[in-house]
This record gives sequence, structure tokens and C-alpha cells, in this order.
Amino acid sequence: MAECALKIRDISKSFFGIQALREVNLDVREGQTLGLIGENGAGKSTLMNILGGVIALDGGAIRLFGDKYYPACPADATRAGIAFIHQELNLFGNLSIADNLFIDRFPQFRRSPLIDKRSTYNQADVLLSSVDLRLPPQTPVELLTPGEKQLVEIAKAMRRESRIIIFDEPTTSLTAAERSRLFAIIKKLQDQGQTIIYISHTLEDVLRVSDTIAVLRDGCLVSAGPRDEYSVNKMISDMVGRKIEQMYPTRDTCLEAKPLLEVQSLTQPGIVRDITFQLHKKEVLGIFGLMGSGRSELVRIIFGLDPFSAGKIRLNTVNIPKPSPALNIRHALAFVTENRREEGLLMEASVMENLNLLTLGKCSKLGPMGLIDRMKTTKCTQQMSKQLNIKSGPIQKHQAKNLSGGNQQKVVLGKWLLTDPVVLILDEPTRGIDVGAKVEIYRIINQLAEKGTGILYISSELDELMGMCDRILVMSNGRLKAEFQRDDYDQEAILQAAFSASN
Amino acid sequence: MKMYRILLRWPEKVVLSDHFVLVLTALYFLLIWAIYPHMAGHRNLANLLSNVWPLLALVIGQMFVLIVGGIDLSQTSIMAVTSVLGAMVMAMRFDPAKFQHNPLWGVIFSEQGGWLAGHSSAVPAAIFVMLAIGMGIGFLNGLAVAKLRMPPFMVTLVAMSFFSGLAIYLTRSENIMHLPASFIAIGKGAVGPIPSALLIVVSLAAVAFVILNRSVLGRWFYAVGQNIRTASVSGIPTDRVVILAYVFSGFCAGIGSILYSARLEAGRPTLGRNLLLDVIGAAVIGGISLFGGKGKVLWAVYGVLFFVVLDNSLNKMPIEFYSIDIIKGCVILMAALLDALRTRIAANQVIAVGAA
Amino acid sequence: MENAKRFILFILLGVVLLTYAGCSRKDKPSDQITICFAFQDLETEYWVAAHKAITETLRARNIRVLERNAHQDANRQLEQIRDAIAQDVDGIIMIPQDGESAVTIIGEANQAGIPIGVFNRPPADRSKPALVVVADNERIAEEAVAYMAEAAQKLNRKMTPLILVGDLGDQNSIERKNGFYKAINAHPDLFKEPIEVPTKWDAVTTLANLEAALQVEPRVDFLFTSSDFLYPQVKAVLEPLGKWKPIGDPAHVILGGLDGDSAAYTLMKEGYVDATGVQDLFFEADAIMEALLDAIEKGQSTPEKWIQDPGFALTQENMAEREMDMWGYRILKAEAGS
Amino acid sequence: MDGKRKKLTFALLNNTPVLLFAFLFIVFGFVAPQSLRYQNIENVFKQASYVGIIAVGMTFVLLTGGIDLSVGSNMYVSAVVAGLAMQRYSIGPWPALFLCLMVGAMFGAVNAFAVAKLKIIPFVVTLAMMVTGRGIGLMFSKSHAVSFPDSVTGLGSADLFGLIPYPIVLFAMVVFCAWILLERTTLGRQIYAVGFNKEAARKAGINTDRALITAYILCGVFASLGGFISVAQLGNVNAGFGKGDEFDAIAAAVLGGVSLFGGVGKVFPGVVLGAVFIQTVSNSLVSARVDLYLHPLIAAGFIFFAVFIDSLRSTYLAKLSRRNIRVEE
Repeated sequence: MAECALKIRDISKSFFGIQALREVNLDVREGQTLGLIGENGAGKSTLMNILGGVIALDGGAIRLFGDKYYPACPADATRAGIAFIHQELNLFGNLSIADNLFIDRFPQFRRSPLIDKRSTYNQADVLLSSVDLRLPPQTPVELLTPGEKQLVEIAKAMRRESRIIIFDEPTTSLTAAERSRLFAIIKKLQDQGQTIIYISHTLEDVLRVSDTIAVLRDGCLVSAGPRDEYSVNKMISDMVGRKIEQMYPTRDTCLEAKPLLEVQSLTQPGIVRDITFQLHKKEVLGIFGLMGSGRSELVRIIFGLDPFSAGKIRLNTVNIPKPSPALNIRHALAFVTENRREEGLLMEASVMENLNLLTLGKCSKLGPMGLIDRMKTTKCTQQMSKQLNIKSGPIQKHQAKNLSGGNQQKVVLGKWLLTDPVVLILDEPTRGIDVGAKVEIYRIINQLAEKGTGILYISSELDELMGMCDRILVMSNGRLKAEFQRDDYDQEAILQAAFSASN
Repeated sequence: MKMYRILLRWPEKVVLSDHFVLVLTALYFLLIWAIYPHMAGHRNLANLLSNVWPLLALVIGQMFVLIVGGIDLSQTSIMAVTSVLGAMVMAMRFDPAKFQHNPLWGVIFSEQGGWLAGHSSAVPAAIFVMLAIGMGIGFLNGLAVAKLRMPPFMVTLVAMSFFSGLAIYLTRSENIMHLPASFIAIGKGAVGPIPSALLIVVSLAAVAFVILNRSVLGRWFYAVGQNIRTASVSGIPTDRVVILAYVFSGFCAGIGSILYSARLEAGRPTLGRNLLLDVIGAAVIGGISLFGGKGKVLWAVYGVLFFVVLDNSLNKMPIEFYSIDIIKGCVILMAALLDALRTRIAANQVIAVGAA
Repeated sequence: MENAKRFILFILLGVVLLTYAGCSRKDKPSDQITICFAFQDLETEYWVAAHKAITETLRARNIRVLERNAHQDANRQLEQIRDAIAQDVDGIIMIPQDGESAVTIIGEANQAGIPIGVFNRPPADRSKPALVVVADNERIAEEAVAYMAEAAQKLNRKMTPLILVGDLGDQNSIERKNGFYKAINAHPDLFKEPIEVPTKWDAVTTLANLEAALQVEPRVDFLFTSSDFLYPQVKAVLEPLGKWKPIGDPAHVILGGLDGDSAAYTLMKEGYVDATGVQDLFFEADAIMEALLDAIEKGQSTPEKWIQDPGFALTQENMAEREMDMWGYRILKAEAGS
Repeated sequence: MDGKRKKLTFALLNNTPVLLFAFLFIVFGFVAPQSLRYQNIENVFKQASYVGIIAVGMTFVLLTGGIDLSVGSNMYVSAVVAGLAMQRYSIGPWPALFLCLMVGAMFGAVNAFAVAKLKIIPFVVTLAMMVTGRGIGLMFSKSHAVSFPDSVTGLGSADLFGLIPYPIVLFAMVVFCAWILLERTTLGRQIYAVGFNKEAARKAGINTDRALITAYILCGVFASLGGFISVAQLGNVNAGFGKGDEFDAIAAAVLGGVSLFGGVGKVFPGVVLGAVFIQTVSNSLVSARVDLYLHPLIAAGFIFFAVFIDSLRSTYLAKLSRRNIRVEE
């Protein structure tokens, strides 16, 4: 039974002289779960791309259940029984769940090219119930939440009776509830004897699901072994190559009484109800809530992206009766949205253009709508890029889309920091980025708070909130449910408040 | 081997640079020159350039709309309407036989000419009217696209059929002749050795260049085209930026209308009837993306040069009229193919740079 | 990297080969006459036949012909003719998009001192010298419709007339429409208000609009098409309605058109069409070519001559004696002969 | 109560094309009552059938996120070839139709090859093919009108079982086939997937080239079929045949809810209604005997209105359905 499902021997790959993988050896036993970790650029995605048939390997051999395996295209990998559940989901929003499940091979009427709709729906129902997703298979995928989409991806892998399922950062866009649902499904799969490779930056999750763990660094396999040999700290030190003493940096919390952001009875029917809170100078205020609890919607309303029907918003003691992004930016409010690809960055533009997008008016001659002072913008952006330690090529040319997730997030942050914000709203600032970058971002946030910026911090990582925030507000069903001071942090109590049903 | 490499470095740079379309055009020009020596004669060159200016004005306007992720199919009909209205303001005489059944006869024009005929301000006023109307129509397009959230293709397609219909309706199919000589001079005259059309369009291009490359507004155009959601989160007034792009396109159509009308010495309701695909084709061949966010003034110039040189060269060939169409299509296809190959090579190089 | 090199080599090689091919060709003998023939588009059979007659005749005389299709864009035509002038052609024949642009283009040719002939569509005014051959569209249309009206009078009932109007951007179609109205207005008691059907010189539009118009007013019994090339569409609409009947049949619709092409001739012979306005294609083509070649020979740079194609209405009555003058008939004859 | 109202709004918005039609009919019912006769409605459908068929083909290409500007030239070339073959080699109408469709398919195949294999932007490919195609057609015809024999034109005006005109029957068949292909076959669903996200489709193991090639070839075939049907009604092919029809076809498809960015749209009822809508407007204007010069102005107004309503509908529907999800949670 303990046969090797996947045997990787001496795999190497280089791009134009850069060694991305160096003689990597890796075994995955059938029925087991391998947790694969490493920082961005460590070679995880190269390895996975080789397995998925996206790129070809330079040297070495792969055996899949004993057979030689050289995929030439993604379809080969699928045929060989390897299923990917990608970070950016490969689902078609315009099609229904059933269509997505069967897109490469529909059940057909015998000897005809026509799709057998009834059997498609029946089979889809079976698959959906096996991943515990109770939705009609005709539902268009674009209406699903990220968690539900993830489940559809898993159902798709199960439909193909894949021999190996590879999860690549599956939890980045999931809420706590969805995450536990996902783990329940993974557990179920493991019990059925499914071979799984699980890749994630959330090390606790990797520890939770894996049987064995492998760590990559700079294209080499640093260590591998059974889970029991690993702890979060060991994983981090293996990945980074040195010890990280402290995830969450400490900070003197001497709050000042001056409220920077005041929200009073903010209401928008169906979204948020009667929200009141204050954010003080030097404070990091966390908001915790499940996906759909209204936390992201709340800050979108504050920033003026969505409308509200009643309530008051005061920013730095100024009333903002009709907020709009432009007005808020003028009042030194900054907002790092939760999805940097869709709302944070211009992916085609250069790092510099992204960084100075908001501050063009400041660095211009002949008034705020005039000509751009190139010297000044170059200086400002280069300074910021250095300050945030953004790793990129020349910032005038390097496109944002060619940066790693962590660096992309730093660019978004830097763009807002250049506006010298008084209040900074962060919505999931560390989603999908590696440990090193996370620690750096935490440090930046702390520095800001110490300098007097008020920070509103939204996250679905409770650990992170408890590590970073002076105060945590809990939202559920569009209402504020509870408030915790740093001294009374209690994971269970916070979760309970977040899960509490309406009223 | 080393020699070979050094020899290749320069052309490699050219092929991968922004100026590839220009290089292609130049090579094509040389090739045709070898076959038809008068291709490079100064009269032909003057001709060739005089054909560049009005088309370039249109393509620059189109580029702004393409950059914000739209498309403006109504440019040619804007030309028609403004041409007719401008002529109605300044024409010196209207032929009663042709115009007396016109609904506007006696209202804004009569046998004695247009609204301001003979007046010293007639030509400036007419130019003002043409540009203002062009911008007005652009504004309506922009409003429908930005505020009413209608698809640009349909909005401007409808505008195209509406305004070209309107232009024909206004004059009941007739062309308006007898434009003042000072207006016609815009199309043919010169300031010293420099043709006035060149002066106008080059300054237009310079303004466009400054706006796009050096101004805050320019960056906003690109930002809106690349990602409108990021742009709006960043506090950019996206609606106004989109509307502005269409207004500018209308303005450029107005300029084009002035130049073409002056060349043809008439206000024409069918002005530029089949020019639309040349305009968009030149923009796309130049490298301006139909999906928004990408475009440069230089690229527009290259695209226009390509089309104009192509047409000019076809005009040299003593072959049947249908063969000309076939050759024209094939040359466009070849240019596009070379460009596609080039993009793929350039993409590979970017990966190499990124990995380094 | 390797790709880039191959790509560059490929381009360079192509250019070298083509240049070589280009250089190795012989220069044109300098004594050969070159004539630019620029037309706006060949929409109707009339112009197609004219194009054929002119280019074939010129080429048969060892004259180099540059053909230019302006695709109905006056501006493009201007550019084409300027290019031809820059190329030192000896003469220009053009079918202009309209009379107004013709004046401008004639001006260009005059300035360059190249004789120019305008075919079938007159310049809007005679301020600039040119060779012009033209048929009086309005008069020919009026004559044809007048004959149709005569035929209608014999029926002793009020007629419901319909006109297929050409493209509203085209001068000829406006003139033909004016001619139609002149003839109709001469008989105020005979006709009801005429129905105008837009065709945009497009067969599909014609079919759809004619069908719709006859749906509304099925009593139409008098139909004039602004160009003969639309007869197939007229037939396609009338036939299912039982109105495609030869002369003499009570359901016959009095039919007329303008151009004089071979389809019109056949239909007249078969008795479906009452009258058609004829422009004399061969006369016009010959006249313009002779005038132009004559001017080139004499070294005139701005010759002026206004040649009127008399044109006439071919009717059932005068068919026997005048069909010889109809170009459609002669083309048919020639085809049958060959 | 609230739920009921929401349901009603939903139903109304989902059926705006139908409502729009009702509106159109009422307006013209008052202005030109004759236009509501059965015969006239049949005419509208008959006249809409050829643009409709081309629009159906165009839909395939638009669904992949492309565009085909060459359909007009395609119609011309294939009709000219078929017509000349019948004239010169006196082949029958059915072989001629087959020949016509083959030419259309070849035309589409060239587009498909350039788009899928050479990876050139569809806009430029089809623009070039539009110019080249017209030239090739003119090369065959020498710009002369090519007339079709009575055996073909008979079909254009004949009725199936004396009831329904053949063009409408063919239109219905094309729509049905396209519907089956798009909704009920794997390839059809894959075309939607490719249009939504080509890269994701490739990763999902879909043969994207096959989807693209199918779309362009079908577009070519349907364009030539539409052309043939049109000629069967017209009787002959003029040099300008098909010019500008690409815009009509795109307009019909977009009016019917097909997105120019790919992946969204349905052949039935969307595209069918789009094609018929445009034809109804122009037909009704002739029926109402409106001043010729005003036709394009009024028609543009109606189409603008239709597009406006449709965009209102889609923004509003998106809002409604988003909120619905929240309520379910």
C-alpha cells in the first residue's frame, strides 16, 4: 500500500541562466498528504508548473505511480490524473456549476455528440453533495462566494477521479467557516485514500493537514520529513534560512484620545446596520468577521465606493457628508483594498507608475492638473520603494504583474503611504503572501502607528489581528457584535461573537 | 560567431523596440522605391505627407478613446455633420436651385450665403462651430458610455448612423460649395515653406503627446483604460476622464473635418464615409490596443504612415482595380503577422529579464 | 533569443530578395502614354461596362492605364489623383463621386497642367476647364417617365406611382428623382402622391423597403427605378404578389428605369418594361477618350470641352428603330456573336 | 410582499427584449396600422432572416472574444463563385449551395488559422480579409452583376408547404442548430469558456484552438449561407453586395445581448430578437411613409433606446442578484 505515487528525481530547471530548481528529489506516498512550503521564488511554483505540464524540465525524471511522466501540456497532466486547485481559480464565471464541472468532458447520450443534461445535473448533484455544497448545479458560478468556488474546484478534481490533487494556496480567500469546511472535505478525501499535495503560506494549516512536510529554498529541497518533526518555528527557519524571532513586532501602545475617524450609526439596508466606532491616533483597530459579515462592505462605504442611507462619518474632526474616494484622499484617508489585482494595481503599468498614481497632483508643475515633475516623482517613488524594500527591476520599467504577491502588496501600500495618510484602512493586507513579506508588512504597519497614523485593520486571520491590534471589533450580519481590548483577547470568545447568528 | 552577434545586436534592438512599425514602413517604402523611382520624388513625398495630416488628426482622437477602453465609430459622421454646419456658417453663396427646398433655407442661410457670409469673423466662427459641435457630439457619446453605462461600440455605432443621417438631412444630399478662400487656404496654403495642415496637426500631436506623457490627466487616461476599478478606488474621476476622451475624439474629428473640407473645397454630408476602418486600422496596426490602456502618439503616427504609404504605393501600380484590394489586404495581414511574431519574441525576452 | 535572430534574418532576406526582384525589372519605355482612370466605385452595370470599354480600348492602343477605385470616398479620389499627378501621368479620366468634388479635382489637374476628362457625372460648375461628357439625367428620366405616363393615361384610372430613389448622397440619383417628379407633376389628375422608397443603391435595402412599401400600398401600378440594375429586386417583389405581368395584362405594373443595360433590354423585349432612359455608353466612352488623347497629342494642358450625350428614352413604341442605340442591346449582341 | 415584487421586477427585467418589442409594435400599430398585418410580420421575419443567420455566425466569434469584419466580403465572394458556377458550368442549385458554403468555410478557415495559429488580433485579420475578399470577389465578377437562375430565386420566394417562406425555415433551422451546438454540446460550452478566459480554458484542458477554429469557420459558413439566401431573394449579386452587413450583424448580436468581450450571449431568443428588431424598425418606417431623410435618424433613436434599456437592465439585474445571495446566507 505504501507505494510511491509520485517520485521526483534530480529535477532541475533554469530560465535563461537562472537556476530555479536544483536537483530536487521528492517522494509522495500514495494516500498521503505532502505539505510543500517555501517563500516566493523558492521554486514551488516552478515545480508545480512542471508537474502541471505548463513548462518542460531541463533534467531529471518524474515517475507517476511507477510510470514515466513527461507532460507536454496541461491536458496531459489532467489525463495522467493530476488535478490542480489554483490560487486564482480556473473557473468560468459565465457558465453554470455543472458546466464548469464537466467542461472538458460532458456526459453524453450514447453515440451522439449531445450533452445528456439530466445525467449531467444528476452527477453534478452527487459531486456537489460530496463536497458539501448544497446549491442547484444550474447556478452561474459568478454568483458564488470564493469559498463555494473552491469547493466547485474540488468537486471538479473528484469528478476526474484524479490520482493526485494539488492545492495551491487554497485558503487565501476563505473565511474561517469556509476554511474549516474545506479542511473537513480534505479530511474526507484523506480518509478515502486520496494523495494530496498541499501548498500554503499559512503554516498552521500545513501542519494541520499534512502527513509529511517538504521545505524548498532557493530552488533546493532544504528539508523533508514527517509532520511530527516540524513546528511552525522550524518551518519558518527552514524556509527563511534564519530564525525569525517574532512574527508580530511589539509597539508602545500609548493611545491618544484624539479620534481620527468617527463613524456614527452608519446604515445601509441589507448591508450594514447601525455601526458606531471611533479610531484614535496611533491606534491599530482590528475588525474581525466572517466573509459576508459586512466588514469589507463597511470600509467600502466609509471610503465612498458604495452608498449609505443614514449615519455620519467624521474624518479628522471634519464631517464628510458625501464621501467619495477623491474627497477622502484629500482628507488623507487611505484604503488598501482586499483584492490587489482587481482594485489595487494597474497590472500592466510599471512599479513607478503604480506608486505615484495618487500623488501625481503633488508632484506636478502648473497646478495639480498640470505637468508631471518627473524628477520629483522619480525621487519620491524610489525612496518609497527603498523604504518598503520592494524587490523589483528598475521601477520605471518593471511591470507590476511581474512582481511576487508580497511585493505587489508592498507597491499598493507604498502608493497610499506616499499620500501621507492620517487614517489607513487595510483590508486583508497579508492575503496570499509569504512569511518574510508578511513580517515586513507588519513592521511597516507598526512604524506607521508609532508615527501617529490611525489604522483600521481587517483580516480573517484571527492570530494576525490579535498580534497586531490594540482593539478588535467583531462584526456579524452587518452589525457590530462585540469589542475586545488587547488585554481581554480570547480566541474562543471572538469566534463565538463572529459566529453568533442575527440578533 | 562574435561578429555575427555584434552585427545582429542593432537590428535586434530595432525589431524589439517601439519603432518596429516605422521600420516596416520604411523597408516597404524602400522596396516600392526600387520598383517605382518617383516614389521618393519630392512631389510624391509632399503628396504623401499631405495625406498623413488629416488622417493623423483622426487617429490621435481615436487613440484617446481606445486608451480608456472604448471605441469611437462616430468620428466620420462627426466629420460629416461639422463639415456641413461649418459650411452653412461661412459659405459665400447657396445655389437656390439646390437648396431652396431645404428646411433651413432663409433661416440660417440664403442665396446671399451662410449665416455670417462675407463677415470678417465668418471663418473663425465657422471653425469654432465645427470644433464645438464635434466636441458636443463627443460629449454625448461620453455621457452615454460613462453615465448610462452603455457599451461604447453600440453607442458610437448608433451615433454614426444618426449623425451621418443628420448631415444628409440638413443639406438634403447637396454639397455646399463657395467656401471662403481663407478657409480653403487651411487645406492647401502654407506658412512659409510649411503647409498649414502640417502645422495644425503637428501641434495637435504635440498637445496630445504632452497630455499623455507629461500631464496628470494623461496618466489618468491610461489608469482608467488599464483598470477602471483601481482608478476609481484611487480617487480618479473616472466618468469625467472617459467623457473627456470622447470629447477629445470629437475635437480631433472636428480638426479632421476642417482639413478634409478645406481640401475638397466644400461642406460635404458624406465626408469621410468610408474612412472609419482606415482610422481604426491605422491605430491598431500602430500598436494601440483595442482593449484599452495602451497607446502612444508615436504609434499613431507610425500606423498612419503605414496606411498612407501603403495606399500611395498601390496608386503607383498599373494593375486592375481588384488586384489592388487583394494586395492591400495581404500587406496588412503580413504586417500584422510580423508584428505578432515580434510580440511573441519580445514576450520571451521579458521573461528572461524577469527571471534575471 | 534564437527566435529573434531567425526572425531578423527572415526579414532581411525577404527585403533583399524583393529589392532584387524590383530592380531587375525593366523601366517603362518613356514614349508610352500613361492615363489614370479614377472611378468612385463600379456600382451599376453602366459604369462597369464603361470601365471595361475604356480600359480595354486604351490598353489595346498600348497605353498604360492606372486604375483607381475610390470606394465612394471623394477624399480618397482626390488623394489618388494627386498621386497620379505626382507620377506624371499624361492624362486623367475620372468618374467623380459628385459634381462638387469634381470641381476641386479638376483644379488640381489644371494646376499641374494635366488634361482631365470627367465621365458621366458633370462638375458642379464650369469655372475650371475640363473635358466633360455627360448625359442629362434629369431630362432622360423625365422623358422615360413621360412615356410611362402616356401609357398610364390610356388606362383611364388614377395611378399610384412609386419611385425607387437612389443613394441620397449621390447627385445622379437626385437628378433622376427630380426628372421623375417633373413628369409626374405634368399630370396632376392622373397620379396620386408618389411613394418614395429608399434604396441606398443597395439591392438588399431595395428588396426590404419595396416589399414593405407594397405591403402598405398594394395598389401600386406605376413604378420607376432610378437605375436599371435594381430590376431583379423589383421582379422578386412583384412576382409573388402576382403583379409581374407583361404589358397588356390587367395586373401589369407600368415599369420604367434609367441606364439602358442588357437586363433592361431583355425585359423590354419580353414586354415587362415600358420604357427606360438610355445613356449612350459607347458614345460617351469614345468621346471622352478621343477628346483626351487628342488633347495629349496637341500638348494642351487644360483643354475644355463639354460633350452632351443626347440620351433618349427607349420606349415600347420606338424600340424597333432605336434599340440599336441602346448599349445594353449592343453588349448582348456582341456576347451572342462571340 | 417584498419578495413578490422583487420576483416581478426580475421577470420584467429578464424579458425586456420582449417588452421592447411590444412597445415597438404598439407605437407602429398607431402610426402605421398596416404594419401589423400577418403578411407584413412574415415579411419582417423573411427580411431579417439573412442578417439573422449572419448574426448567429457572428455570435460564435463574438463569444470567443473575437470579431469578424469580413462577413460582408465573404458573402460576396461565395455568392459570386456560386453564381458563376451556375452560369458557366450550369450546375444545379444544390451543388451551387454546397460550393457557396465551401467557399464560406474556406474563408472562415483562413481567419481561423490566422487568429488561432498565427495569433494575430482578430480585428486586423478580418479587416485585412475584408479588403482582400472584396478584391477576390471582384476579380471573379469583374464588378459585373452575377444573376442567379430562376431555380434558385424560386426558392427565395417560395413557401414550405405553402405556409412558411423558405428563408424563415432556414433561419429557424440555423438558430436551432446553433442553439444545440452552443447549449448541448461539449464544444459549445467550451466556446463560452474560451471567451471568458482563454488562459484558464487552456489550463482546464480545453483545446482552445479547436474552439476558436470552429467559431470562425462556422461564422464563415453562416455568412455564406446568409448571402446565398439573400441572393435567392434578390435575384442577382451586385458589386456592393454585403458591404456594411458586418455592422448590421454585430449590431443585431449585441442588441440581442451578446457581449463584445466574449463569453456572454445567447442565440435564442437574444440574437433572433436583435435581428428582427432592426428589421422591424426599418420596415415600419417605410410602412409609415416617413420622410426618407428621417429614416436613419429615427432608426438610430430606436436602437439607442433599446441599448439603453438593455444596459439599465443588466446593471440593475447585477445589483439585484448580488443582494439575493446575501439574503440567502
